[in-house]
Amino acid sequence: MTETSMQIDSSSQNPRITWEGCSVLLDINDGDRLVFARLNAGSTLKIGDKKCSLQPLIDCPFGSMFQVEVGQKGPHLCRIFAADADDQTAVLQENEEIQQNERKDNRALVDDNTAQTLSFEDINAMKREGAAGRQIVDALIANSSTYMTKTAFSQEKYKLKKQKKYAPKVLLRRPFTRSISEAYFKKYPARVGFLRMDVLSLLLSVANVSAYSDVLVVDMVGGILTGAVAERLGGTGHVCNTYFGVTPYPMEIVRIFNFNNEICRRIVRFPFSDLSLPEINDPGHSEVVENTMSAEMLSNSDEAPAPSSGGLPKSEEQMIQQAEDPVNNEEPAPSIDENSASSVVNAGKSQQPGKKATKEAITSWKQNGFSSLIIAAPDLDPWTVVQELLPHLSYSAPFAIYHQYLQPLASCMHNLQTARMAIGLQISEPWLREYQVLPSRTHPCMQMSGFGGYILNGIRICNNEVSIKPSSV
Amino acid sequence: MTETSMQIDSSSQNPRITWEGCSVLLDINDGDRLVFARLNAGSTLKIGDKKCSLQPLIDCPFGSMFQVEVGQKGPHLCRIFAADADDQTAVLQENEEIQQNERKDNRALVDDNTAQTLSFEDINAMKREGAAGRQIVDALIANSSTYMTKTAFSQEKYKLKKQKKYAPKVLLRRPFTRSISEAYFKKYPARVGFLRMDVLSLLLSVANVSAYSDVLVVDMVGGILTGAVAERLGGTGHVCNTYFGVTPYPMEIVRIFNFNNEICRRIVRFPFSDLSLPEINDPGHSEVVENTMSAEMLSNSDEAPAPSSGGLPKSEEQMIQQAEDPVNNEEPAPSIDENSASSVVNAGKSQQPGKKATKEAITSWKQNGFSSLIIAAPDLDPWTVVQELLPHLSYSAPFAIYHQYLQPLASCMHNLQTARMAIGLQISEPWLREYQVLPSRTHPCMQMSGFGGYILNGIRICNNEVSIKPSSV
Amino acid sequence: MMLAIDPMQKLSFKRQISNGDLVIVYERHDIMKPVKVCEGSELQNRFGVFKHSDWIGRPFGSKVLSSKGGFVYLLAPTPELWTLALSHRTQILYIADITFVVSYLEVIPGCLVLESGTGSGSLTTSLARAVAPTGHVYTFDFHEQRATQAREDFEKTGVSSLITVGVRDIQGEGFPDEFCGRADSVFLDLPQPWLVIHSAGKMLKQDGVLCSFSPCIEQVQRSCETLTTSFTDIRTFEILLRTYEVREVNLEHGGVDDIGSPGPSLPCKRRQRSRGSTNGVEKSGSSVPMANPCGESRGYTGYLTFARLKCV
Amino acid sequence: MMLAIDPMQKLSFKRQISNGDLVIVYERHDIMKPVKVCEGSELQNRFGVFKHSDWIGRPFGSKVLSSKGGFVYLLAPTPELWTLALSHRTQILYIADITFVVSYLEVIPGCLVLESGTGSGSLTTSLARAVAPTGHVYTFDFHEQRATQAREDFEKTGVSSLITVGVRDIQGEGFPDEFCGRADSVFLDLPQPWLVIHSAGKMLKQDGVLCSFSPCIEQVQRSCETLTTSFTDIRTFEILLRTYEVREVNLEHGGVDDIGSPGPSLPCKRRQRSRGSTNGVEKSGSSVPMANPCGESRGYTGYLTFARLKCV
Repeated sequence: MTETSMQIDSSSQNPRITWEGCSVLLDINDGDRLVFARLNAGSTLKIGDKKCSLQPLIDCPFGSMFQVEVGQKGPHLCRIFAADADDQTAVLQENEEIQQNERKDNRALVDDNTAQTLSFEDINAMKREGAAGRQIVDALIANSSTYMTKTAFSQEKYKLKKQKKYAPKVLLRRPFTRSISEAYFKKYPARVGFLRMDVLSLLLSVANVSAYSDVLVVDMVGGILTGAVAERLGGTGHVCNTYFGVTPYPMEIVRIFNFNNEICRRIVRFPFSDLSLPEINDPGHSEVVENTMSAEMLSNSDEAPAPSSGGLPKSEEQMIQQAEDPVNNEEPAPSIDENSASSVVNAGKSQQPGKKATKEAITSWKQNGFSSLIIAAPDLDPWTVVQELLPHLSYSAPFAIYHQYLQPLASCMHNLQTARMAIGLQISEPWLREYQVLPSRTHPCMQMSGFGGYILNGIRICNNEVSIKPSSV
Repeated sequence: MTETSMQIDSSSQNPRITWEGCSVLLDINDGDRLVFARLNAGSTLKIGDKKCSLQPLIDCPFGSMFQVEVGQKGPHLCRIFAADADDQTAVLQENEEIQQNERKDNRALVDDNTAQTLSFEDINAMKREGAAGRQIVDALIANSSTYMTKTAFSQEKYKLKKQKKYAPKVLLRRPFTRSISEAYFKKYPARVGFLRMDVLSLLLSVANVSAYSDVLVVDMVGGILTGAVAERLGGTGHVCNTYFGVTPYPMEIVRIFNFNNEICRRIVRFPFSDLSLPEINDPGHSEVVENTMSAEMLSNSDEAPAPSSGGLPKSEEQMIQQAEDPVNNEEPAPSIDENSASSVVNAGKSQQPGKKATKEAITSWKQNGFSSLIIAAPDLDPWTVVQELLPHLSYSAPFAIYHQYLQPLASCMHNLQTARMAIGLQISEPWLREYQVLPSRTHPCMQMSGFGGYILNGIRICNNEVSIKPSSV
Repeated sequence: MMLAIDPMQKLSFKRQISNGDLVIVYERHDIMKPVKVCEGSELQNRFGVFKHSDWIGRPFGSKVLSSKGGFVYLLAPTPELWTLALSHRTQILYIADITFVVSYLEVIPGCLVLESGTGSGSLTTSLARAVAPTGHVYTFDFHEQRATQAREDFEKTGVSSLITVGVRDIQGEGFPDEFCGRADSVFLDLPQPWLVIHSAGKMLKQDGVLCSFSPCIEQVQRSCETLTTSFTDIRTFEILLRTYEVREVNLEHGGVDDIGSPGPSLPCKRRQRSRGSTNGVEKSGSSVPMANPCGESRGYTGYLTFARLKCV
Repeated sequence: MMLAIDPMQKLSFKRQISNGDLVIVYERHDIMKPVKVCEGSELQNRFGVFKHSDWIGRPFGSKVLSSKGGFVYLLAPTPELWTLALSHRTQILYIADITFVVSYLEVIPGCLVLESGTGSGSLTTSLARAVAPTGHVYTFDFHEQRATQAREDFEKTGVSSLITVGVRDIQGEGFPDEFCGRADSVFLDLPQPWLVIHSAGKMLKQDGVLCSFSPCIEQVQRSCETLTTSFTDIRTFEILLRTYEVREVNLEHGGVDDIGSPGPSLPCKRRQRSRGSTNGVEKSGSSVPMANPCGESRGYTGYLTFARLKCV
């Protein structure tokens, strides 16, 4: 049972190989574009000016690399193998050796890109004749009068630039929390409330998300939190996605994970008011009974502004539709010859995640409490939310709150301390830094995400010091 | 005129060589202890169990290294020269070469420090016979049964440890803003309001402190800000140190700089109320007139709690006394055999910095405005302070506010924006990281000051858009 | 039981401390200690003497009193609390690093993960949580005694069914052949990781991920050089956790802690301006909880280099 | 004049913009442009056409209107504004680096400072401010055209009496012998700084300080190795500036920017608890200005290595 079989429907299916209908992340030209797609016979992807079928990507191992080739059947994606891809590395390493000596003279170099004798028409002619992207790149190099005068480093840069344009590469990536979260943060950060991948990971850890847990979540970050928790639970326990008011929060990102039916079944939703209805047989925690939602609150919820004309999803159907939207939205045309990906069709054969929680389940949670609580609601005041939810958390259970601003978490922490509701309280801010490690050119990356948000975490305590004795239960 | 002659009284004196009565920073054992002292014939310093005269440090170049030797005249500080000090470096470099191979085996090493055959009594006997610290260290090494089995790296560590104990080194440092600020932040951070050296530097830069400037400062950080500004002005312009209420804020740190009379003369103090008294001939800036302090405020000031029994300085005299106090206070006995430095005598021959500003000067500043404004008042609300002071700043002049907390600066920035009092507003937080750079062992230092405070800076603008025309002046 | 591998053991309002349970005795956020509850035993600390028998039957998360009236909290163990409690015994990987490694290695339930060395077992425990209930972590250490200690710890915390501890010089011998092509992820915390990269590559499934933790940049440089042969997507990160303290601060009267400055005498009453330009100006002052970064933050832990096995 | 080397020129409520003055035309905190005021000239930008003649006689710091009613501010130049304005033309050292270098090099009025290369002249200007009014900065660049541009800039900003720009291959030839033992501080921004360290040591006075700026750690490693021969107190730093944005945030009703979530419907009225434990609980909600770090911060600029010439 060491095989990672949780994320597919048929247990005989190798999860490291794509299948028809599976969701994938396509990394085009080394992160220039990131596209989520579903692999179907009919799905296509537009790369540059070419529309390619995604069919060749089915039944390939994740991690495979493809290149656009223009053959007799028109442009198509063709798998390239590690051995072929190696030459690039070789060139790079060769570079390093002479890099040092060149530093001094590089300064005099002027690259005005005027030395190309191959015309636009020549290139088009080659394309019409069905030349492969590589061949065009080679021709461009051969016809550049300055190429040979460039430093090896500049030559490599030139080659890569032309390669990206004429022979774009597509890397087939498996959608994990890691890759989905990285892709959203890079291309569409507002959709996930600026929640960075390492911050999301920290939420899962400090909230002790583990097999068989019933994790209460407030996910106003597009479903990335719900998906990440479900991935960790692997078809055990429950992701208990609650919401205030009558409309569930959208969670379209969950559809990008290749969750099997068992995992989907364990993602449930319910309005917070369901938890708060008075319960007679509720022995262990009188606080909860005290905290039931008043009728005032319920009516208040009904008065909540209806989703605006901005097109917030009202039904499951709409949400699934929207699930593919980010693919288009997150395409800010990285280079002028790139257009947005064609929309891909949703296979839709798997069970819907996010069914409404059953009455029995809710009753059980009310009696037993949840094992963890995670709140990612960038627009809500954390204290307002946590004081409602915390009473439903089991004693000694951990909770974690994500927020974009420090001050609301500072107030929240102060209030939790003052009300003696929790211990082990800590506000933290992960600081992630990536490095460029290359011979003679090692340093931290210039661009970094200066900000990934703050986390407040702690552990709920039982304050009924003397009253709760074994005999009293 | 390129000689750095600003910091001494006699222009024939080389500022890179100490003189009788000059203030110095003594770095004992590579930063283990930092002591500010004044060099006089009678001043002494206790190192370990030995009391040494500081006399040998007079007329030596800054940067000189001294070692405690026990000769016939008893323990004394003896200057050591670069050539002698070099052997240490040599050992270290030798180390590196074998470092890599050792990594693997280092793990098995146990150092229980029990293998020393030289007894405590033996060492004392050597001391009585007047053995130099170096000789004791050599004897200890020769008598350690495990020394030869140690890795070269461990040998070096052992030697350094013994050297620090038996042959402590004293480095003579010139007190600049850099060294004073670093020393205070390291040993006595609360005294300077946790203002780190790089943050202080940034305050000076963004406030454009430059020759001939009249810089308005609120210095509630012990005088480090006043001293740093005075150092930059070099005897031109004025450091205009203002305070609320009737008692000037202490600025004992200014005494540590070796300021000459000219520089001291240009550090002046006055209560803020002096600036706010109504002035009839005050054409350019009606705002200032509007903002005069009310009688209510003045009486309020008088009611300010008198300095508590904690000994807050009431007079100049007391403050000078206190100037030497930090030397003692900042000695948290780094190692058990170290006692605090003996108090050093204040030469007191130079002009007092911080005289009261003359009426004429205040009148001129009221009419012309200050060239810069810097506020370092960690206990005050920045907005409360800046709204009083900003009207006295010339149009287009920059200001900078240091604070320990982010939220008060956020409110202050918002208010300045809303009131359209300033532009170019920015809150920033410098993040300083030190590296260990050693062959095969390069990485950021483990310990760092996680926090040096926040700065809000901006530029005052003139809002009298149309009213102020050339003709109206 | 740290992990609810038996779903019956999971936290609930009704779950009470029983004889034989492992509890984390929490004094302060930085002082806590794992204790096995044993009917007749006592715990003694600076707050007094605590009888274990007083604990039995109370819910986890309870505050319990000592003979002297001092108190502690009894918490259910989690990998994070365990790591914090452990940090007094040995050098550990930090929570932010552990967390990032588990996510970036794409460890999910059912995975087979290889680790060397075991060290304090702190990362191992978090890996076990992530592969539960069906995966497994095989961890190796050079030192017999460290392996033994780790096995005891895993037994105590109830995660031993998910972890196998081996004694092996991975740097010298590589991983055992039996794991060839079976590992989803490999984690290395070794002084010369480049010596094991070839072996790690053989163990990994296609597209599997490797992580190497190194304190010095020279180790990273050498590892990255070696990785280029059969790995792709080579990325090096550093992660730090900045923690904040929260205090109630009252600025207008110059409060906070007295740091040696005289109480200032600014007027409390803000004067009204006649100009309209001050409309919307925020009212300042009054006591507010405020956060600022803790001064004594850990400034550096190490470099994390990740790489993905190339697809053939 | 950027620096008030002539005390008569310094800012004052009475100081007005004159024909020939250099002003910084400020559009936004990240858009500004240096302009020489010239009676008959006009400035055209996206806000319209501004007549220089309208500016003359106004105080620095004034808001001025265009023909279309758009506006800009006219500011007196400072090294920081100049650096910001310059950043559109060329790669520059960042303000935090510049600031740290000037302080850590112990540059004070009267100092003689050597610099190579001149680059954009941004650091040079800050060094000039620090040595004024009696010191001098000698700066060298390999490129004739960069030196010429720098000289023009220093002329324009009025700091040229404090700075001498030389054209010289410092890396190849070292600093000119005439500065032997005369420099208080030396700054190097060169690809192979280790080639110049010996020469820099000869230029420095005893106990003088050197700084080398390098983007790659390998350059730092090599420099530090070379420095050990005749320098002491060798320390390497990195400094970054984290900047914060301030926005008015109203959380209780789920405001800020709509980021695609439906407006939540939490009750606005906080319910009162009957327990005493909630005493002292902070009231949340209502619109408050809040700061959070700008997302697009510069994550790295370079390493700064400092060293002090050993005393003989």
